[in-house]
Order: sequence, then structure tokens, then C-alpha cells
Amino acid sequence: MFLLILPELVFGTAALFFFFAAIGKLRRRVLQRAGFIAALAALCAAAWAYDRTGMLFHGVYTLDTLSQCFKLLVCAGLVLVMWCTAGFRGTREGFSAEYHLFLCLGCLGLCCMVSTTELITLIISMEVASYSFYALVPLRSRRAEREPLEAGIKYVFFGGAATAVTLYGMSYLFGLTQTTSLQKLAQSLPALLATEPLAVIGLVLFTAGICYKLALFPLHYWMPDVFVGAAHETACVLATLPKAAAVCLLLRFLAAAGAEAHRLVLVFSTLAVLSMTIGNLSALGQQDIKRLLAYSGVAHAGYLVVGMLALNRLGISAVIYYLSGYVVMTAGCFYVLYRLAPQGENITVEDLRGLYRRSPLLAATLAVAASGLAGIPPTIGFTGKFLMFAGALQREYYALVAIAVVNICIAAFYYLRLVRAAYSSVSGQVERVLLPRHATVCAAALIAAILLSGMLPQFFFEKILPAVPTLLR
Amino acid sequence: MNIFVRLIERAQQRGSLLKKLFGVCLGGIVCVGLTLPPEAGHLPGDHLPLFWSCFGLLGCLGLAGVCKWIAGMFLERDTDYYDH
Amino acid sequence: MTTELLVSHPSIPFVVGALLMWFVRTVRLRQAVLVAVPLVALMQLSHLPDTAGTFTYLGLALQPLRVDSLSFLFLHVFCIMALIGFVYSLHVLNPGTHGAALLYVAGSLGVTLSGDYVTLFVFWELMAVASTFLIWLQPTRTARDAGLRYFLVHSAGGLALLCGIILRYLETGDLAVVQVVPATAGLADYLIMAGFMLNAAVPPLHAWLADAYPEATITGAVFLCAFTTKTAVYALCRVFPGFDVLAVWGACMALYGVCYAIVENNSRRILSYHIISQVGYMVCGIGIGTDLGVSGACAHAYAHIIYKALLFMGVGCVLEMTGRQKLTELGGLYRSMPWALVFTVIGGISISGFPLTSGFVSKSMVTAAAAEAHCSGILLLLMLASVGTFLSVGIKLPYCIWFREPVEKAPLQTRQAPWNMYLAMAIAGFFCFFIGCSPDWLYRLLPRHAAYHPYTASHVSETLQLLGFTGLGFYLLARKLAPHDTLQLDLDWVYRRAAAVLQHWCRARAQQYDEKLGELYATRGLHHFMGVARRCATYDIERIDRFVDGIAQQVAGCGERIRNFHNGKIQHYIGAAMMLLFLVLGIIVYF
Amino acid sequence: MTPSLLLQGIGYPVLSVLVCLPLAGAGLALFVRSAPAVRWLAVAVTLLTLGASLPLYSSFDRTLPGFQFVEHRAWLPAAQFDYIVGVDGISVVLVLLTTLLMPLCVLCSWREVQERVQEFVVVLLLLEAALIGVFVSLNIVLFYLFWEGMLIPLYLLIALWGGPARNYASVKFFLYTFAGSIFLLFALLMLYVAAGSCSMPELLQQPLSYELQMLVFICCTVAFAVKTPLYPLHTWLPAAHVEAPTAGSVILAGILLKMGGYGFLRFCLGFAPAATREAAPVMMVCALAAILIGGLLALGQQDLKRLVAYSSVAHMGFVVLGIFLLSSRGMQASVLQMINHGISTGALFICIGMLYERTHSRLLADNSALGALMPRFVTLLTLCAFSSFGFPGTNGFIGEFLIIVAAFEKKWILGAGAVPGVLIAAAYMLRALQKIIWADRSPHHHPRETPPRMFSDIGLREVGILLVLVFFIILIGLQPSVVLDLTRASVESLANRVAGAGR
Repeated sequence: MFLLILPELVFGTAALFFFFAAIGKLRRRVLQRAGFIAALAALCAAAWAYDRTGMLFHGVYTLDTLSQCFKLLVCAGLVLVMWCTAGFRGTREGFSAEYHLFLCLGCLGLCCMVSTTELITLIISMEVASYSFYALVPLRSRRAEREPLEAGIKYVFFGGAATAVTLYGMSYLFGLTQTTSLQKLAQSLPALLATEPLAVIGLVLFTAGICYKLALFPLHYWMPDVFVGAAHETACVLATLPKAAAVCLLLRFLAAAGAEAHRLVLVFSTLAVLSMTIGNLSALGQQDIKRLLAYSGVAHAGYLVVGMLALNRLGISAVIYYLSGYVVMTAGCFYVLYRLAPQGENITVEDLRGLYRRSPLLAATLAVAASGLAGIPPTIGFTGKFLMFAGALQREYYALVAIAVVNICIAAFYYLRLVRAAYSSVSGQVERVLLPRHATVCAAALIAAILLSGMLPQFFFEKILPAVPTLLR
Repeated sequence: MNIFVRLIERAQQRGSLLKKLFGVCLGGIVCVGLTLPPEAGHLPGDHLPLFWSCFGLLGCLGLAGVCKWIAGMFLERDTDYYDH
Repeated sequence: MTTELLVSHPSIPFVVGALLMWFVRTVRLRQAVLVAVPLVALMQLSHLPDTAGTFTYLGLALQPLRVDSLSFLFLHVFCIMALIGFVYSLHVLNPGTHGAALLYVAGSLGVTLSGDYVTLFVFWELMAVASTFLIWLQPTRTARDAGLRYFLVHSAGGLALLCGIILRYLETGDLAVVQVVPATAGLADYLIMAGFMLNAAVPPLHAWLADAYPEATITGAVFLCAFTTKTAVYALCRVFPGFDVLAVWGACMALYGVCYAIVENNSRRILSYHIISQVGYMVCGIGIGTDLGVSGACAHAYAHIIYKALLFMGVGCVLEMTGRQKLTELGGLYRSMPWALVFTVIGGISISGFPLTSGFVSKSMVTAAAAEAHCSGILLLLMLASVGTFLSVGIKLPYCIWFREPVEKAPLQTRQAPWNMYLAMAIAGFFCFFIGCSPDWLYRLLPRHAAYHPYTASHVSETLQLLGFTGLGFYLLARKLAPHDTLQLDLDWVYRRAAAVLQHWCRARAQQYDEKLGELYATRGLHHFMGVARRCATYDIERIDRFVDGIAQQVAGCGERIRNFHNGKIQHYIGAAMMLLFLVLGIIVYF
Repeated sequence: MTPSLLLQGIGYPVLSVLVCLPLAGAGLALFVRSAPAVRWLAVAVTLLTLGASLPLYSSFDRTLPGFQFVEHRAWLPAAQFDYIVGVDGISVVLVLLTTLLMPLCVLCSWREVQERVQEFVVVLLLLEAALIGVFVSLNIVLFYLFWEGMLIPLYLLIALWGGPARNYASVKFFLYTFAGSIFLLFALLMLYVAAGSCSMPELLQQPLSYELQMLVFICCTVAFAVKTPLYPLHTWLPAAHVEAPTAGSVILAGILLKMGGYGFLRFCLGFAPAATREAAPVMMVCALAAILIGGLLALGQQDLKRLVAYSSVAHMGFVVLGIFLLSSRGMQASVLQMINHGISTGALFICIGMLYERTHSRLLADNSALGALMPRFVTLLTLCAFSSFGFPGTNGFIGEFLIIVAAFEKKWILGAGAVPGVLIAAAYMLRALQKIIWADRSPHHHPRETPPRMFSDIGLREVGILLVLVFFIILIGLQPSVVLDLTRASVESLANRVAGAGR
């Protein structure tokens, strides 16, 4: 019975372990091994619990295929991130236990987020996740600079503001429907949205917290600064895992609202367009790659929303598919950054020059990941975008798709910049980047994953499709 | 020394004789032309005797004159005309 | 059928010979091939089938070999001419010249034999290209330019021909080369005629000839003067006999050429202008279209090929030895090269139609035809032309080159030309007299039977009067006729200027325009992505980095404002986020 | 499975094999370190692909208009994607052209590419796979997948092994084609959503509304016009050509441009026939502009590669003209002309590459007076140049002749407009030729006086490469039915489809 929430339990125990480990003095390597094992265990648990569904805590905690699917995604993402940034050289010496503690707590929060269907619980789990991630940001090895701390502060304040707005929106919803359970909301919302503008406002404001995690315009401001401030490892986590959970929640709410809520759709498509355009435009000029990736994350939030608005079988499954792809591709980029920066310093585009001579493998990984994000076949980036937009077109959102397509074209430029920098020749002798074996394997796995999942999507869709009907009632 | 060369040199030394010889030939041609009955004509006046002699002479002078004149008036340019 | 074609088509040995030229490395062997090829062709002529059947190719019925008396006459003279020409050029070492010449002859034979327009066109173009190389092989800049002009003019003519052929095919669905009745001639036929007339150098399409031939290689000119124009004459003779326009035109061009020849200074250009004039006689004969006229044209073509070649060979000898071809730079050569003088004079008297020479028996046929057809105007023009011919080639040319003391004293070599040149000239000279003395031998070859006897007393005396008193005229104004070293404008002025302008235009204008277009795309296109920034940034083309940065700055409007928000001030962030959120909400919910 | 799909086997799934062989080769090349070994590997793989593609020619049924050698596997049933590959008369010749040119590309860069041979080979083989894939894929998404998949390798080919200004050229190339492809992507999405299927045969059977057709046509046309390149979207081509290495130029001119023409035939004529008929005049005007202006630009050039590049603009103008005459004869001639252009322009670029290896310059001025030094080279170059400007007896003549005939049939003014193009072509080719073969000299001087230059005539390998192409130049010139028979049935059915379409 409680085995349904096995992943949560695993994370919880892992968190406890690291709590006590933080009191005692364990060596860094050991802690990292433990962390990785915990993540693997969680992954296995999620895989095991994949096709087990049920309800817990009086319907507060729904374990349907969707939540299990996203849990699997989160756990897999965590494993991938830990693998890519194995060694955590960028994090502060001596705080490994705390780092892993907060990591596990954050993931626990995320897992709860994706499976709660009750607003208050939802907010609580969101806060759990947020606070543990707040704590991760300042833990960067370069104590001399004040960026990490500043970034942490910004993250906290901005998150706080978002939460406040969320609560404000929730009060609207509660006022209108006298319920905090999502199922009940789903019955009354469509009618309300059609008649009652306040309902739209309430719902949108409530989703502010989610948009904040998703880094959707206009709640994306935190992202670049926090990324620049945080260590590569942390930034990688922040770029991937919360987004996944946020997508799940947004899907739930949009589904509850129904596709006929035109005002709501209009609001979200406006936000999507703005965040695509502004994200891409501001990414164009960036030199710092983490900043660039942050903005591209904003743009991708826009793409994902386009897919979600489709709210049909193709659209939703494509969103989940693309999301998993996004996690892999972003992890790939951060992997390259992490490997390039032994002291965890920030990398600019200029630093990439001649990368193919310093390490062909890293260059190839960057090229594949970047062209994946740019949506060039045969990567998952292309297939996912294609299916999402096809889904949106099935709802006849022509303008939306057209704008998105143009945005892809713009985005291609700055991704291409990365590839060209990596492959542009430099004169003179360069020192090669030495990769440990597990890192080499990791790179190969990333490349294979990005290409194969793009070329053979059927495997994933078989896994994903069962999750869709839970939304389309 | 080639036979023609010798011939030509000889002739050049006796320019006057050459002229006389030429005159004689012309005279012979004229006589023959006078004796022969003129053919039925195609050009106005070519039934007259010695028509073709006059035609030759005048035609030659006229042609040469006219061509030289036209060339001098309109056509002549420097040899490097097309190069710039 | 195919084998029969391959065996009996006279072009084949020439093509084979051309291939051999590329591979055979020893000079002697090459010379042997050169002599053997025309002989083989002559042997093929002796037993030539009337046709080698029709072949279907791309759904078109082709008849690559079709022989009748008309084409046989031309084949005959072409082969003899080829023999003479190759003997004349035996001493040349560059195999390229020989290869081009062989292909050139092959082309003209192919045209003469082709029974359909497609084959004709293919060989026609082959001629054009091969002859171009005959000009280019003269290693001078002027030759290169002249060759290019020559080729362009000819491809223009070829295109006119092609259009004509296509139109004709679309109209009649028939490709056979057959006579056209003037009454039924349409646009297609006149296009084809234009194509032929360009190769026949009929004014105003004649300038290429006087432009290019003087620049060709010495031996090349000998071939050129023989084949291109006469092939065109054959084609006209085959398709357009009896078109009155041709008669008038021909007579005019006969005089036109002569007039230029009289004032010209460059010896080979004088001869070129005489080609125009002589071809005028033939075109005129074709245009008159009576049996006498047409066979006169053919006979004149036959005779003219040989004596014009003889003249070019003589002048070529001089050019070979002295490297000069301007009358003003030459003179007094009779001491060093008397034999060249003799043969040139033979050519000169034959072209001016002295009795007992080939010119006499052929040219008078055309004049007689004109007389018989009661075209007094045409007759007058032709007579004047023959006066001018004798004046310029018969007397002036030999006089200026061999007798008159040179204007500027320049040392002239006294080396003798190689024996093969003299041999070739001797053969040609022999033919001039042989035809002149036994005209029936030539008349028997003629396509149409025309009872004509040149040697009547009155005709002989008329001719003698004409020529004699022309001589007198020259004697009278020998001084006035002295050549000047100048250049005579001709209609090539038009396209030479046009070409120069076009070249300049392409270099300057089109290039600039294209660059502009390129920049326009590189900048404007991307600005449209952004939808902002009118300022056209040229620097952003150089490199993608600056390029993309440039864009991002051009995007400025929003871009900058976004940056300003990212000034690191958290309160601004939150303020902006909330404001924008409510803004969007407000706008959409309440409007 | 629609009846127009014809699964007749020749023992093995030939098309998939054709796509996979180069991929496998690329994978293998990643593990080969030494340069000579990797070169030989490339030769082996490309030749193997060529061999595998021969059955296409021998056992292609020339009487059937539909698709043949079709393979149909489930790929993504969830979204009705299937993996469908197959060829009809139009694509089969292009596939054969690709497999023919590729080994030559490897051979002609034998000495030219010395650094990073391994990457070079990998990129080349990836390109081959993508190119074949574009021509054989019958699923529009698969098509787009290969279409875009080619972009990055070719971009790298120019950017890494290119000339001095390669950055500019490669980026220009990438931006142009990517912008074009985005339009294509949109068109494909529309098609997919409208028809609910990605397989071309099914799309061919579902009639689309006129408005949708127009939309699709416009989007497709932008994409393909960039690729072809059709005036006035051509400016990326000269830059890319000049900077690309020889192999890159050969692939660009020989095969890549054909994708544009192929796209026009497949998508515009196939899926939007009514719209095509509406818009044909515009396209024909653009084509004429390309023919004339491209020719003029070529006439003005000093750089050999630029010259040939602009000449390709003109030639592809002929192709587009032929396609949008919408007559069976015109289209067939266009397909033939695509093949011709692939062969002869490829040959010309290879020749220029050989010159460049010796004189290290592509300027006409630096490459003059080679007739005496390199007779073999000059002979072959002359042949290729003649076929390029359509000299009778070579392949170029047949193609241009048929297109002009078709143009005259359609409207005499079109034919009259196209004819000067041929003249200009002759002009610039001969101008270049005679500059290369002979030098400028003052009158009546003898050739010895040029300073001697120290390089050899082309060797066995190079002669071999050129002879292969020359063989096809002559073969097609004398016996065009080799190609025309293959294309006839398909082209005629396409022509009927367009003729039958109305608003």
C-alpha cells in the first residue's frame, strides 16, 4: 500500500541519512557514492511503481500513471545530473552532506508535487522543493565571489513573491468554488471560467508559482542571475528537475480547466509567445553560456506551453516526450560546461574556441546537444517539437505555431554559435581535456540518447501514452 | 639567281620598252574589238564598239576615286582604334 | 546500315585523323596521316551510295548521308582542297592545328552530306568550333579576341538556324533538307536563311569574316577561306534557289567587298573582302535561280575555292617568311621569293577571270545568267565588281608586295619557304589553268545541265578590253592608290563596341548589383526576424559572432529593455514580473 | 498500403541498405586512426554503396509510374508516422547520381584534404546517407529529417575545410538554408495535420483545398527556391562554392541543388497541383531571370569557382523553367538536365580543384597558358566545359535543347527568352577556356617566351576521375534514353495529375 510512494520513501530515508552524515564526518567520495546510490534506488523504485496506481490520504495524494511517469522522469533526471556532474567539484568543500541532503529533500518535494491533487498540500510540497533548492544555490566552491550568495537571495525573494501570488490566486479559487481538491475543481471550473473572469485571474495567479518553477515569462527573471551565480551542478539541477514537475502541474490545471476556456488559453498563449520571443532575443547576445542556457530555458518553457495548450492525445504525449528530451539535452550542455571548468568557473563562448582539438568527444556532445535544442533532425529536439506543434495545429492554433516556428529559426543562430565556436580552429598548442572513463561513457550515452530517442520515438510513446488519458476525461 | 628574277630586273631596267609593249597590247585589243561585230546588248549601249574598253577605264577610275573618297571621309581610323 | 554509314561517310577518316593527331607523337607519321586522309576520302567519293538510309534518334528521322550531283560537286572540291591545304601545312609541328583543321573539314563534309536539319546543325556547330580553334591557335592577343568574336557571331547564327529548325519542325513536322519555294516561305525558312547567310558572309552579316580571317594562323586561313562560306553557299543552293532577294543582295555584296578591298591595307584582309565579293557572285547566281545561274554559282564556288586558296597560300608564304601582312610594310620581295610571286599572280589572274583561267569559265556563267535573265542592274554591278577585283587583287596586291619599294626600309628575310608550300601552290595553280583550259571537265560535274561555251571570240575580246583598260586605269592612278596604314570601319564596329560595353557592364554594374542584393538579404532578412532596427549593419556580415551580437543590439528596442530589467536588482525583478503578469491578465480578461 | 506502392524485392531491402551503408561506414571511420586507412575505408564504403545501388537501375520497372522497391515499417504508430522508403522514376536517377558522384568526391580530395582526414570522411559519409535518404524517403517527416540532417555536416564541411572566408560563407549558407527549411517545416506540418498522414502516397491521394494548396505551395517554394537556388535567392551559392573544398563544391553543385528541383517536382507539383498551375508563370519568370542574369554574372567573373557557381544558377534556371512548363516533355528534360548539370558541373569543379592543387589560385589570370603544360588536363577540361554549355553531342545539349523545344511549344516568347542564355553560356565558358589554354602575348611572338612553370600534368587518378564523368557526358549525349526511359512513366503521370487539377 505505502509501496506506491516508494520513491518518496527512498528520498526521505536518503535525506535522513545525509542529515546524520552531516553531523558526523564522512569523506566526500563516500557521500557522493551514497548520493548516487540513493538516486539509483529512487529510480528503480519509480520504475517499479510505474504501473501501480492508487489514492492515499483521503484522496489528497493521487498516484495515477501521470504522476508515476513524472516521478520516473524526475528520478531519471536526478541520476543523469549526478552522473554528468559526478564529483561535484564546483560545490563547496565540506558541505557535501548538506548538499545531498537538500538535493534529496528537493526531489522529495518534486515527487510530492506531481502527485498531490489538493491545493494546500500542493503548496506545501512546492515549498519543500523550493526551500531545499534555495539552500543549494549558495553552496558554491568559490567563496571569494559574492555572486552565489546574491543569487541565492534573489532566488529566495523571487520565489517568495511567486508563492505569495500563488496563495492570492488560491484564495480566489477557494472563494469561488469552496474546495481545494483538484477533482472537485475540475468539475466546476470549466463552467466558471466561461462565465466568471475572476476565475481566470484566480487560476492564472495560482499557477504563478508553477510558472516560476517553469521559468515562464514573466516569472523568468530569476533564472539568468541564479544560473550565473550557482555552481554548474546546481544550475543543471535547477534547469531540469523543477521544470519537469512544473509541467506536470500545469498540465493538470489546464486539463482541469478544459480546452474550451478561451480566455485562459489566450492568456497562456500570450505568455508562451512572449517567453519564446523574449527568451530567444535576449539569448542571442549572451557571452556567458550559462546565461545563454537560462534564456534558452525560458524559450523552451514557451514551446512546452504551446504543446500543452493543445490538450489532446498527441500534444500532451509530445510534451512529456519533449520534456524528457529537454532534460537530456540540457544535462548534456551542462556536462560539457562542468567538464570544461575544473574550478567550476563560468564559461564564455570564447572559451569554447578550439574545443574539438582539446577534446573531440566534448565538442561532439556539445554539437549534438545544441543542435538538439535548436531542433535539427534527427535529434529528439526535432521530433518532439514537430509533434507538439502538430498537436497544436490539430487545435488550429496556426498563428501560435507560426510564431513558434519563426522562434526556432532565431534560436538556431545562438545554438549554432556554440557549435561553431567549439569547432573553430585555434592556432598553436592547446592542452587537452582529460576525461575519466565514466565521463566518457556518460558523453557517449548522452549522444546516443539524444539521437536514438529522436529517431525511434515509438519506445517512449508506448511508455507515455498510458499517462495521457488520466488528463483527458 | 632565279629566271623570273632576271626577267623582272631586265624589264625594270627598260621601263620605257615595257610601257610601249603595254600600249601595243591595248592597241591590239582595241583593233580586235573594232573588227568583231558587237553582241546583242543587255546593258544600255553595249552594242557600241569599244563599250567595254570605256567601261573598264571609267569604271576603274570611278571606282577607285569613289572608294578612296568614301574611305577618307568616313571609314579610315587609326589601327589601334578598337583598343581603347 | 550503320556499318555502311561508317564505311562510306567521308567525314569519318577526317575525325579518325583528328583523333590520331592527339595520340601520334612522331612528326613523320602525322604528315603521312595528313596526306592519307584526303586521299582516302577521295577514294570513298569514287563509290558513294546515294543514301545510307534513315536513322531514328530521339524520335527524329535522321538521314546523315544523302548524295546527289549538287552535294557531290562540293564534296569533290572540298576533298581536293583538303589535300592541297594539308600539303601546304605539312611543315607545321603543332598537332592542334592539324586536329582542328581535320575536324573543320569533317564538319563541312558532314553538312554537305546531311539530308536532315539535325545532322546539318550538329556538323554546322562542329565547323564553327573547329574553325574558332584555327583562329585561336595563332598565339596573338588580337587573334584570341577576334576568335572569340568569330565564335560568338557564329553561335548567334547557329541559334537563328536552330530556332528556324525548331519552328519548321513544329510547323511541318519534317526535318528533311529540301528546296523551299519562295511563295510558301515562312518565318522559319527566313530564320534558316539568315543562319546560312551569316555563314555566307552576306552583308550586313559579313563583318566576322574580314575581322577574323586575317588573324588566323597562316595555314588555318587557307582552310577557312575555302570551307565556311562555300558550305553556306551549298546550303543556300540546296534550299533557297530562285529567291530574287538573294540575287540583288549577291550583286550588291560583290561590289561591297571589292570597294573595301580597294582601300584596305592588310593583304589577308584584302583577300577576305574578295571572298565576300566572290561569294556575292555565287549568291547572285543562286538568287537568279535559272539552270545557268545555279550551275554558274556551283562552278564558281568550285573554281573560287581553289584560286582563293592559292592567293591565301601565296600571301601566307610572305607572312610566314617575313612576319608581315600589311602592304605598307612590304615591298620588293620579288628577289627573295619569286615563286610565291608567280603563284600569287596566277591566283590573281584567275580571280579576275582572264581567259584560259578557271575564273574566266565560271564567273562568266553567272554574268551570262544575269544577262540571260535580263537583269541589267545586276549585270552592271557584277561587271563593276570584276573591274575592281582585277584592280585590287590582280594588280595592286602583287605590285605592292613584290615590286614597289617598301615604304619604311625594314630588313626582309631572304629565306625560302618550305618546299611543301610551293608544292601545294603548284597543285592549286595547275587546277586554275586546267579548269580554264578544259571547262567541260568542270561542267560535267554540275548539278543542272546548262549549255554554255565561254570561249566565244566576242566574249574573250570583251573580257580583254575590260581587263586591259582597267590595267591602264591603274597605271594612271598608281600613285593615288598607294595604301595607307589605317583601319577601315566595318559593321563589326557594332558588335565590337556592344561587346565592350556589355563586358564593362557585367564587370561593374551586375557585380555591384549582386553584391547589393547579397547585403540586402544578409541584413534585411535578419532584421525581419527581429522585426526591429532599420539601420542596415554592414559590419555584421563579416563574422557570425559580431553578426549575431549586431542583431541582438539591433533588436535593441526590447533587447535593451530586457537587459535593463536584468540589472541584478531583485526589487525591480519582482516588480516587473508582477506588473507584467497583471498587465497581461488585465488586458486579456477585460478586453 | 495504397496500390501505388509496389513491393517488389531484389533479394535485400535495397534502399534501407543504401541509407545505412554510409552511416555504418561513418561509424566505422570513427575508430580508424591512420589517414590512409580511413581514406581507403571511405573509397570502399562509397564504392560498396554504388554497387548496392546498381540493381536499382537494372531491375527498375520502367513501365510503372508508381513507387517501387518500397519498404514500409511502423515507426511511430502513435502519430501515424511510418518508415516508408521507395523510389519512382524521378528519384531513382537522382539516387544513382548521388551514389555515382560520392566515390569521385572521396577520390578528388585525396591530396587536397590533409588535416583531420578522419572527421572529413565521417562528414562525407554522413552527407551521402542524408542525400540518399532525402531522395528515397516517402514520409514527409523522414524527408525533412534527412533534409535538415544534411545541414550540419555540410556546414562543417565548409566551415572546417573551406577557404579563407569560410566563416562568412558557411554561416551565410546555414542561415539561408535553415530559414528556407523552416518554411518547409511549416508546410509539412500543414500537410500532416490536413491529411492526418505523413506518407507521400497517401497524401497524393487526398485532395487538399485550394487555399491550403496555395499556402503549402508558397512555403515549399521558398524552401526549394533557396536550395535550387532560384533567382533572387541565389546569393549564398557563390560564397559557399568559392570557400568550400572541392568535394564540398561537387556535392553542393552536383547533388544538393538537385534537392531543390526534386522538391519542386515532389511537393509543389505533387501535393499542390492546382496552386502550381496558378503560380507557374511567376516561377517561369524567375527561371528566365536566373538563366539570363546568372549567365551575365558568370561572364563578369575572374574567379573560376565563382564563374562555375553562377553558371549553375543559370543551369538550374533552365531546370526550373522546364519543371514549371508543366508539360511532360519539359519536366522530363528538367530531370535529365539535373543529371547533366550534376555530372558536368561536378566535373568542372573537380577540374578547378586539380588546377588549384597546382597553381594555388583560382583566378583566371594565374591559370592561363596551360595548354602546353597540361595537354591531358586541357583536353578533358574542354570536353566538360563543352557539355556545360550544351555543345551538340554532349549531354548538356540534349537537356537544354529539349527544354527550349518545350518552351517553344508552351509559348514562343519563353523559348526566345531562354535562347540567349545558351549564347551567354557559350560566351563565358569559352572565355574561360581560351584564357586557361592560351596566354596573352604580343603579336607575332612565339610561345617559348613564357617563364617555365614547375608542375606536372594530371596523373592517373585524376584522369580516371574525369574519364568516368566524361564517359557519362558522351553516353547521355548520344543515348539520352538511358535516363529518359527511367523517368518517362512517372513524369507523365505527374504531368497528367497537374493537368487534371483545377480550383
